[in-house]
Amino acid sequence: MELQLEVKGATLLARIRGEIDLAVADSLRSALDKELNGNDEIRHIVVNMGGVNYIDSSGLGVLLGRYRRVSKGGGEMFIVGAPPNVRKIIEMSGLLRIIPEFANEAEALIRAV
Amino acid sequence: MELQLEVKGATLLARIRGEIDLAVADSLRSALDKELNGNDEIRHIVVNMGGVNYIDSSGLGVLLGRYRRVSKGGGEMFIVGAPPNVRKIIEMSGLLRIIPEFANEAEALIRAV
Amino acid sequence: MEKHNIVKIEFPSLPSNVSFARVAAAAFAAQLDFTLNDLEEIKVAVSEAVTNAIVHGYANNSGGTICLFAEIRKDNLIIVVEDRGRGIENIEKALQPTSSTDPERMGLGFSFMQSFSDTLRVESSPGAGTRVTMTRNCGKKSTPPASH
Amino acid sequence: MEKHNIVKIEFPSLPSNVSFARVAAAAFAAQLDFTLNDLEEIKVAVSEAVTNAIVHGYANNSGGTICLFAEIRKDNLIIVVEDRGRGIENIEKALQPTSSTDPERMGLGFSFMQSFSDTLRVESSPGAGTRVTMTRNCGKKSTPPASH
Ligand SMILES: Nc1ncnc2c1ncn2[C@@H]1O[C@H](COP(=O)(O)OP(=O)(O)O)[C@@H](O)[C@H]1O
Ligand SMILES: Nc1ncnc2c1ncn2[C@@H]1O[C@H](COP(=O)(O)OP(=O)(O)O)[C@@H](O)[C@H]1O
Repeated sequence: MELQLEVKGATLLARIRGEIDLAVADSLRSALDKELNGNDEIRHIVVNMGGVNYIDSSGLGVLLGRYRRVSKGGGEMFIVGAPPNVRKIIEMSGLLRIIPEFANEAEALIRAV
Repeated sequence: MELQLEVKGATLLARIRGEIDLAVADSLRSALDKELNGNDEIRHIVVNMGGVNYIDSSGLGVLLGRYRRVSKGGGEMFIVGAPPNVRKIIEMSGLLRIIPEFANEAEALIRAV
Repeated sequence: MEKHNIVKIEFPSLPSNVSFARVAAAAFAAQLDFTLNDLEEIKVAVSEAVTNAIVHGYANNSGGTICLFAEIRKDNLIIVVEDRGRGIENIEKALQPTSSTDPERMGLGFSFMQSFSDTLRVESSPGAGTRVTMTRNCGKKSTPPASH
Repeated sequence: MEKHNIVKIEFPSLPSNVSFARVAAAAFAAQLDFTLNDLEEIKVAVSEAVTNAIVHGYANNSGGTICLFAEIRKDNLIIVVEDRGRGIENIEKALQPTSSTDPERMGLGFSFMQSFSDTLRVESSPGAGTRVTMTRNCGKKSTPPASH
């Protein structure tokens, strides 16, 4: 897994590539939390999953945890560009009902204000 | 593995796709031999390996066997379009020294007369 | 293609082996005429079972051993994942969706295993370990391929 | 990444398992920083060893069992392929390139195993079986990537 983080105003933009399973869940969780802990301005998260080719419940747990965290602070979380097989897993988990998805980063970033 | 056979004049054109290992060596061998047995006009073989993504010594054995067969009848054998990793294995086996390769079918077919 | 084949894979309870296990299982399953979509689902089901063995069975301790059996019988795939970990007290409860004993998990492991198999059987005894058996027929129509 | 890991894979001597074995071994090896080119080479080396076990060890009889061990120790990959087949009378001779006891084969199996490993060890006793051990360091510079 590769993770690229960028802060745009009040939004943390996380671009993830590769496979999200148990082997990387901890490091993904810590990397995101470290950024959230270190910057009080951040209220929203946009996760670009365009480069993700595998996810299972370990990865969904990380998404749900970060969703809960920003929700508590009144922020929102969005998903961008999940490929069909990854999107199917996220959808089956019910997460798409609480974490809206957008076709591209720009649209998600406009919503996250 | 998928095999497509076409007879062009005195040449058997074999287009192979997929992986050539022990599991398919026998059926590849029989399919080629069946064509050679059934048609006395065929003197040459052109093997298009553009769609082959794996080969090992079981596959090389099939190539060598067919080379020997057409050579006995005064014919020639050519290889076309092997991708880099497949070409490397063929080269390491020494087969490229006796089975010339061409960039495309047309060039090989012109030579096989 | 052969109509009967069985492989046994044994590996330690390391998180990096979740990926190894799902790829190995899918490479084996590919001997049947599963679609790419089917194989993706089989990968998830195997990952969930192996993840549970590591996270719950062995409580994230890397010293445990996990056994994965994959078998082809006619056009059926049978996958068994076994650990000798702490076992499950209440299997019925564990099988309920969103029932997790771990706050950082969603409790969806068994749901995915169920969705992506024709049959799922869980055998477990506390203190002794857990065995999860999933079967999937390759003729069966699967979940429709993912689409946007 | 963990510095020690070992998996054991057991499967019957079926030709379709050559592909399973090489994919499983490569999926395991991918836990080290091997390049795609390295992994392709490892696949060939494993295929050759497993093919030999099926073709020579068990004389193409599907009733045999093959054991594949794959181990990671620091940045070394160790692959062991074992059969309990007919064994090799003269190992030294068998290791010579283009020495095959089968006219439809090229006698290149051991050559590829040698080219694609840092070390190759062959242990065998006639009637009892054969064990091939290959090691490969992932820091080592490999054969240059294939090019046209
Ligand atoms: N191999 C196992 N060993 C022990 N307990 C298990 C095992 N597999 C599952 N469980 C128990 O069943 C519960 C539900 O599992 P699951 O549906 O996969 O959800 P999750 O893994 O997200 O908790 C787990 O929280 C755990 O308590
Ligand atoms: N696992 C094995 N069991 C018995 N004999 C073997 C085994 N592996 C190799 N051999 C012997 O060693 C010879 C050389 O093997 P190899 O270099 O792989 O060439 P090939 O497989 O093309 O014959 C074989 O022809 C066979 O006689």
